[in-house]
Amino acid sequence: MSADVHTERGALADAGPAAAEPVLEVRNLSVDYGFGDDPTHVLREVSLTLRRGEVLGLAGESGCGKSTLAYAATRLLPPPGLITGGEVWLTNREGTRADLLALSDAELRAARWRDIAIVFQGAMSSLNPVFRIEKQIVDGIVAHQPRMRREEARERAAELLRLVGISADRLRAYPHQLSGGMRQRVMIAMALALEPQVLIMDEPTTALDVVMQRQILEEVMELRERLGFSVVFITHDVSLLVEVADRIAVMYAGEIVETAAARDVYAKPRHPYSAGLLGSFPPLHGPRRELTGIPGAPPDLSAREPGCPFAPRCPHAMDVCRTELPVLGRTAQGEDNRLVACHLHTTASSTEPLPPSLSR
Amino acid sequence: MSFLLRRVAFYALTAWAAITINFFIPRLLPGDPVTALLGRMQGRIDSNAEHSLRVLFGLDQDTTLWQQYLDYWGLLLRGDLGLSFTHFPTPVSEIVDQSLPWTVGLVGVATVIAFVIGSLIGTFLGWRRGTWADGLLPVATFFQAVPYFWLGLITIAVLSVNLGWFPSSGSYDRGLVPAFTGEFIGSVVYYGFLPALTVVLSSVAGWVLGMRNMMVTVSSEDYVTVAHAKGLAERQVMLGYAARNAVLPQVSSFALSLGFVVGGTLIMEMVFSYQGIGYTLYQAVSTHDYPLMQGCFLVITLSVLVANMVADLAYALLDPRTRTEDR
Amino acid sequence: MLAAHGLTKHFRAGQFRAGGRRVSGRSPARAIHAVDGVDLELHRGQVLAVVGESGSGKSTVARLLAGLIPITDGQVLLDGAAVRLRGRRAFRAYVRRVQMIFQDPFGSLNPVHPVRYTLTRALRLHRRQSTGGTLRGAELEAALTELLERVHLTPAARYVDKFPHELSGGQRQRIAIARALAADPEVLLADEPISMLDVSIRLGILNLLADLRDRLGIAILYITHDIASARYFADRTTVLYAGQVMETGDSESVTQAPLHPYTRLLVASAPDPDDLAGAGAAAVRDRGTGGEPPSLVDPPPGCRFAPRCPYATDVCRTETPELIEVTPGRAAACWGYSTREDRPAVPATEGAST
Amino acid sequence: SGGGGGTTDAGGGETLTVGMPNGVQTENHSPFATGSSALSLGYAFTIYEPLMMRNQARPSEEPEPWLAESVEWNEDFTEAVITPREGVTWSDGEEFTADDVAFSIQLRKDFEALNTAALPYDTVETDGSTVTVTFTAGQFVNQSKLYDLVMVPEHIWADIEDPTTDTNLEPVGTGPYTLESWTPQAATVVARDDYWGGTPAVPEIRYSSYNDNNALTTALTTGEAQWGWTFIADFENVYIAQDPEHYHQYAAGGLGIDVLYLNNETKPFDDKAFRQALNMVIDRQELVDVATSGVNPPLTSVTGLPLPAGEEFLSPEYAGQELAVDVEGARALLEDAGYTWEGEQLVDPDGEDVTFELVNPAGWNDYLTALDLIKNAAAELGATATVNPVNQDGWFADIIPGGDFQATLHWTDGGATPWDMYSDIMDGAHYKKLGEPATWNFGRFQNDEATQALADYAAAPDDAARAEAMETIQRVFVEEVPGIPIWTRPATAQYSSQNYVGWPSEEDPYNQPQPTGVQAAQILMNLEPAGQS
Amino acid sequence: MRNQLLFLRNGKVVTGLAILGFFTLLAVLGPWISPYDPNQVSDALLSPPSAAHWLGTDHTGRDILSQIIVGARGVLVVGLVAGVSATVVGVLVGVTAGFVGGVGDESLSALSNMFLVIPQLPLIILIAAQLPSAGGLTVALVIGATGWAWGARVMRAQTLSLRKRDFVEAARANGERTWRLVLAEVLPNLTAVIASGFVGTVTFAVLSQVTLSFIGITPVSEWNWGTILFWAQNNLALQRGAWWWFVPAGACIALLGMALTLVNFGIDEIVNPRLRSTGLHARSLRRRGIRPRVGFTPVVREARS
Ligand SMILES: Nc1ncnc2c1ncn2[C@@H]1O[C@H](COP(=O)(O)OP(=O)(O)OP(=O)(O)O)[C@@H](O)[C@H]1O
Ligand SMILES: Nc1ncnc2c1ncn2[C@@H]1O[C@H](COP(=O)(O)OP(=O)(O)OP(=O)(O)O)[C@@H](O)[C@H]1O
Ligand SMILES: [Mg+2]
Ligand SMILES: [Mg+2]
Ligand code: NI
Repeated sequence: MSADVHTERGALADAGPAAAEPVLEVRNLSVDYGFGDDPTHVLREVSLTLRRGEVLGLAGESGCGKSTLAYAATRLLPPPGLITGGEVWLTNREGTRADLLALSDAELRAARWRDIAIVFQGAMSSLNPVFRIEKQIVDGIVAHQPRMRREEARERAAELLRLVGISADRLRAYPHQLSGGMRQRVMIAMALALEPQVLIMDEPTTALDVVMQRQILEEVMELRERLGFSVVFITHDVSLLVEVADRIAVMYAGEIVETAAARDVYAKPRHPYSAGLLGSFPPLHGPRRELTGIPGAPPDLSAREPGCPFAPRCPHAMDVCRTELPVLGRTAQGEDNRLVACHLHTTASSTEPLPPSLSR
Repeated sequence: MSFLLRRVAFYALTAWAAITINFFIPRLLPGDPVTALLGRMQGRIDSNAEHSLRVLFGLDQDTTLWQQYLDYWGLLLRGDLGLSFTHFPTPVSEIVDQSLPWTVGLVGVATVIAFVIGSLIGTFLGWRRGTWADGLLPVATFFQAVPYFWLGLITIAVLSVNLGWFPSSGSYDRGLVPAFTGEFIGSVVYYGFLPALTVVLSSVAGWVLGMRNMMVTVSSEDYVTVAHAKGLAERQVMLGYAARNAVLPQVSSFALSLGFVVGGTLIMEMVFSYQGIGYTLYQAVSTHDYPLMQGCFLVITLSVLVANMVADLAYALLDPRTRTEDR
Repeated sequence: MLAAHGLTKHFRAGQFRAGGRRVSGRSPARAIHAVDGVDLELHRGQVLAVVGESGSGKSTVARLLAGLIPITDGQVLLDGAAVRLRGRRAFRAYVRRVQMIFQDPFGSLNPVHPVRYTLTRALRLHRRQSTGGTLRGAELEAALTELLERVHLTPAARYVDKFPHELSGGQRQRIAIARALAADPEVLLADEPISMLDVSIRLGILNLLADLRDRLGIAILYITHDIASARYFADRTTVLYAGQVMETGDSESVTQAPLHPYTRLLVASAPDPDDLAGAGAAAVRDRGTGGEPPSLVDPPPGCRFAPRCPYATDVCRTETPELIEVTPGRAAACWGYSTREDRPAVPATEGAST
Repeated sequence: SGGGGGTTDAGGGETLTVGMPNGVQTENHSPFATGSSALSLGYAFTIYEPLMMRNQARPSEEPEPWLAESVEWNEDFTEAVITPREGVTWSDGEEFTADDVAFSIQLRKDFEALNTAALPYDTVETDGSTVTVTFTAGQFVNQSKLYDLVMVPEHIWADIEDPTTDTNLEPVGTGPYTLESWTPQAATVVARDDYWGGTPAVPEIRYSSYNDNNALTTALTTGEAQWGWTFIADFENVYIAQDPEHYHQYAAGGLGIDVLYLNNETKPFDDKAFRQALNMVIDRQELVDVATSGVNPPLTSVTGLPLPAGEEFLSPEYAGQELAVDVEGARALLEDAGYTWEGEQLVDPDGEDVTFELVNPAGWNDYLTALDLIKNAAAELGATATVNPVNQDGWFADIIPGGDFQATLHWTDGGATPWDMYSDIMDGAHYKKLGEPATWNFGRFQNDEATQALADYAAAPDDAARAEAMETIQRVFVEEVPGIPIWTRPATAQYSSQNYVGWPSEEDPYNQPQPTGVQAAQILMNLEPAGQS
Repeated sequence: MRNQLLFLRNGKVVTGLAILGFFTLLAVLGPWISPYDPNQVSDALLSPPSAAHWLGTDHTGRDILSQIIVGARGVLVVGLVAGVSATVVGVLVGVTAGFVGGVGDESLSALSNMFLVIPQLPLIILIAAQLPSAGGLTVALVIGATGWAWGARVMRAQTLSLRKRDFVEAARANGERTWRLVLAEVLPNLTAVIASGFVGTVTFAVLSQVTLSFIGITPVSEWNWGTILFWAQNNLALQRGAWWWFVPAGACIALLGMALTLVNFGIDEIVNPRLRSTGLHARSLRRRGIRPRVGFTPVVREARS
């Protein structure tokens, strides 16, 4: 396969609104699950760029590999995960770029949390139940600033809690004494302890109800503005992403099928899957539009067919879709800031007119 | 608070049950200490002695079981466990006094050592899962399955009879009189080494296996991954985050396994001629020495109960979730 | 069809862990007021949505209606007759008419039983042979096929012998629905039937339910925390907060022109791609509606939302408001709509953003 | 010296370690309490001494005066006059007097629990220099029981409230040793320098307790203990071979034997012919070799009397008549009695197959092994036997006293004459109906002649009458076969001559060799340091 | 169906089952395939292994191989009976406690906790030593009667979590009777736990019985491997250098115990997928130079097909 060329080109050309330099560049990352002879290729040469100060939304339905991407980029994937190729370039505060996948253990350990922090999907279970949250925050700080005295670190921890709207006397609490929303905030506070360049948030709010979700998201966005870090925000709730993200990457079956500015994705989805995804959410306001949904079931990653993985569910599938894997590239319309992996848009030979839902 | 109360109630109930079982088992079943004594002596005691023995042990009177039960409680509450038949007329409490510290000392130390070593090895194996370290598992299963007495006897045959490195029996040099001297303590350690070694060898495997499994489970918990993500040193993650949590179920099964441990000691004491409560119990059983039997069983059960309580407390200390949570 | 009046459920505190948070109490006399005086009405061929945030008592309402837990107070009426669930016979007769679908299709099917077992059990429990005996043989087989077809699992033969783990989430939920349908119920209680499903297949389930409502004229109680899907799917919507009804009305107006401050908060908090500036949300937020739901062990006196309500006055904090009919078919439990002198000033509906 | 028990240096002054397999001890130095550490380990007998020292290896020998200068019996053995030895002092310096003797005996009379010899005391009187004890019945056969009584000091025991339960923590005796130290594992006694019999050669003796036979065996074979007694399977290889020059085992046969009790009132043993036949096919030598590793001396005399201990009592009629395996003879005897064979199976005159069951408590290995061999022997006659190991308590409580068996192995008392042994097996005085508990004669043997002879023997006024009674007893025993004698129950001990010599042995059978008995004092006084020769 | 197949894919389980199968065969066929009658004394006293006696003879010339073969039955029967009885009681108590909840649960849990705390071996010795005839079966029942508590505890915890599961609620909402909920909905989900508890009890029972036989509490005339060791020990096998009398029986016990442990290990792995070891692929991992590690995902750049 040779998606490398296109994606590389695509990623560089994909200049964001701020046109800031990239802080995190994932290139052709491939991940397998299983150490045996027949591993599941979950991620296949995925590339992604995150620019300074940007919120990049990663959307896609359950099991498409969103979390895998996040974990693999930081080499936190548990066994039997295996990174089989690719690079993850991270620019740290000093401006040095390094490939996370090539770092030694010690270097990687140093880079973690200081340059790239991550808030996990199961934030409820991300806190060690047997330690006070103070210790858990302080541990992270002290590991990177060994010279810092524990009192100082404690000060800092209190400050962090206040940052996320929790009173500092909660430092002495154990996780089980906090409500879900508070735990989530603690996690975020902890992730921000060292003012990392990149914050990866893997479905940080799915377990919470909407009110709480909004509160937390707004806090994060506010902090981002204050502290200037970049965020990779993972969720399957596209309508949420459209609201919070600057840019959205839509994933399907271990591949990125479309990336574009959030507004553009919402207003003019180009990939049939993106369109289907958006058509699955009933809108709360505005006219009651017809919901289309996506027929069929998500693919089984362990038994891949050739061709576009979405083809079996795609209402516009063509013959070529069943035989050839589309690569991420510009649309035929030549829109800036948008890459799509779909034959409908990239095949030059495509003579048929685009379906109206994809060509708004 | 209610947690504590419930535990206390539970322990009280268990103690009562143990004491009652203890009373009934020897009585409801046939056999009698005098015939057992005659049997054991196989003719070395004059057959005419039987009657005098019955008079001596007070077995010539008839009282109802209920009356006996009440008497038993009455005496027990006064700390009186009665007089032993075989060691007549030594009070059972004296015998228990004399043997319990040895068992508690040796078994306690050995069990704690086994627990610590086993948990450490298990931590390591669980952490290094999927590497050569997995090769140690079959060895562990083998040691877990070997009957204790067999291991003990072979150890004696090899290490003390053939190689002569260790004494094969006794708790300290028979020429010494217990005292707080270096010589005596040294002798106790020297004599205790082999029994302790075998106890450790045969029980360590269980801890290894349990800990390893818990480590495997715990190390895929999110908070361990978070610890990694925080960039903590590997050792800190392994011991501070993974092992710290993996050991919790171990602690509670540690408490429960104490019963098994004491059972094991009985055999250890037999094999190594070690003076201790287990062997005393066995002796009492084979001689139908009710008072002694009851005393030993009671003391064993109560010490297991106490140990359980300690382990319970330790668990509560280690796991904040069990403590009452008033916000 | 099915109605509840003053439905109340108090759990003994300390007996149950909810959401990882132990509900602990110092004395056993304390109760969790999970549901407090809820009134509901379900009508044939209609969907009633119950929305509310986590812990507001939605599932408890469903389980009370399904007869799975004893009612503390109030009553349930089926076709106008008070429901008594004493004894198995009465219970079975009741569940034949009122069936429940659980939130989690991964948990509500026993992993050790194939589809066939799950469905035939339900059929044998609730249907009789044409001759009168328990359903068996060809008739059973036919009923099975028909059932699977009803939930659009065709060809049926492909699914009957599968185990739950061999099915996708959507398929499992369909099996769960099929099981509920086996009794030919008149009422379906759907407790968050889509929240555990993938976005792309949620719609399929909702459409299926809508289809059942239309074809079979079943009354459906649709429980969700996603207010947008209530708008899409339900005819009427009831908003629950801390075990009490805050507002009720037809779905469109409840979502577009919420009356109760809590409903407004809920609506404003829902992600809304069309409102990128977040104007509505900001408006609510600026008035400071942060904070957490109240403790259900000792709920605040007065309106339960009062501690978080930007408009709350002393009345709200001391007296519990009744549901007040604001416009025909719409009611809100808020003093702001009363005619009292000292009523708080709740601004008129901000209206749906367009 | 260290844990080796001081066996390395030759010469005097070495500690002698006695090993006993009796488990952990509790501190009790009472010479009365059955389970006391003093009795269990045996050091009681280095502190307390008997009246007379009899040679248990040769019961017919005259007893040697010990604490008594003499014991004189009257005609019908109902009265004994004891003359205490002069010049004996208690270890606390007090003088040993006739009062002490009288007190010691009175103690047994007063406290039933202390009267373990079950002597029927009548009166105990002293005139200051002698003590006269009378009995309610003739005690000819029980003389030795009086001799064996150990003496305790009146000035100490008189103040003891309850001598049955007193633990006697500071033992004072007349013996050659005094208690030095005591631990649950070991007791140490040291030699007195004012002992009436001179200063013992062994300055210090340590009595070590091991938990079981195996531990003791290990201790004996490694030399950690130098004197003890335990059953050592294959003792030649396991024990002696470790140091053939010094390690010895001596089994002193007394008058006690093990007997296969036959139920004389049920089939097939109600028939004398079958009893005789079975007796004829049992190979005593094999039994001893296989079941006891050759430890127990085999019985040779047809009278069942263990030789040479019983030589004196052997009826001239049977002198030299030895037990021998005679399968042919046995079969012939059965045939004469009307038995037939169906194939290999023996059929009795009633036409029934001859089968029987051999029972003994499970775990009594030597007995069970012997039963196995007896089963095989019975098979040679065509009789089908099965071995049934039973629960020990049941055996004691029901099977044995109630006679609920066909054949079972049991011991007999020893005693100073064969009377105990024969009475235990065949005394009609002990007869009880089947099902009623009997104290002896478990086989329900009834023969008036024998019963009378046994009674006569015990009460006979002179040796001639006794000899006559004994001849009758033995004749009935040989002819009627009330039970089948199996082997001698010897008093066995292992000892090492590394440091001390002068032990009882086959060559010098001055007493039985065990450390736990009144003979211990005699043995210890007989020891001399080795290597001085 | 697939669950069962999964079971057999596990190497440990297969090894364990193979060993178990072998011993079971011995147990069933023992008396017919043993070369001698184990009680048959012969002239070959305490002879080392030879062509006539593969594992030598004991002090009365009985064939040790035959004793081991015949003894297998005693060991397995006790294990089985104890395992079955303890499991049955454990399931009954545990599932009931877990399902009924409330006071019933409290008292049943207290009962099983009590049995857990009271030391088992001394209790067994106490009881076994007193019974009129403590044959193998009696011992098995005693072990069963005292050894169910652990299983009950595990079972209760599992039932408790299952009871709260939606599928049980759903079945109840469907109108199923309570006994059906227990038998058809809850119990099948406990299979693995029950199996593992059963195997655990069997292991314990075998070791206990062997120990009891060894110390002579149970009739030594009933052949099992513990009895062999009893005779060996009482006749100083080790001191006499008769290793063939001591080692094989001990090894058989250890092997049986190991087999049972392996099976249990396998069951554990099936119950807890996280344990499903990477060890399966240890060799291929080593070849590829991968060290599976938590927290540091291995990176391999291999030529991909
Ligand atoms: N240990 C594993 N072995 C094999 N496949 C796995 C393993 N873990 C995850 N997968 C598969 O990898 C794919 C991607 O999983 P991932 O967790 O990254 O999905 P996701 O997009 O984060 O889904 P969600 O929205 O549910 O969090 C899924 O299809 C999953 O089945
Ligand atoms: N069996 C029970 N015992 C005690 N408290 C309970 C029990 N069931 C529910 N509760 C409590 O009752 C309240 C309402 O719970 P319920 O499950 O009905 O909420 P919900 O609205 O369905 O929440 P979610 O959206 O999370 O499903 C919660 O506070 C919960 O903790
Ligand atoms: Mg995920
Ligand atoms: Mg709910
Ligand atoms: Ni390529």
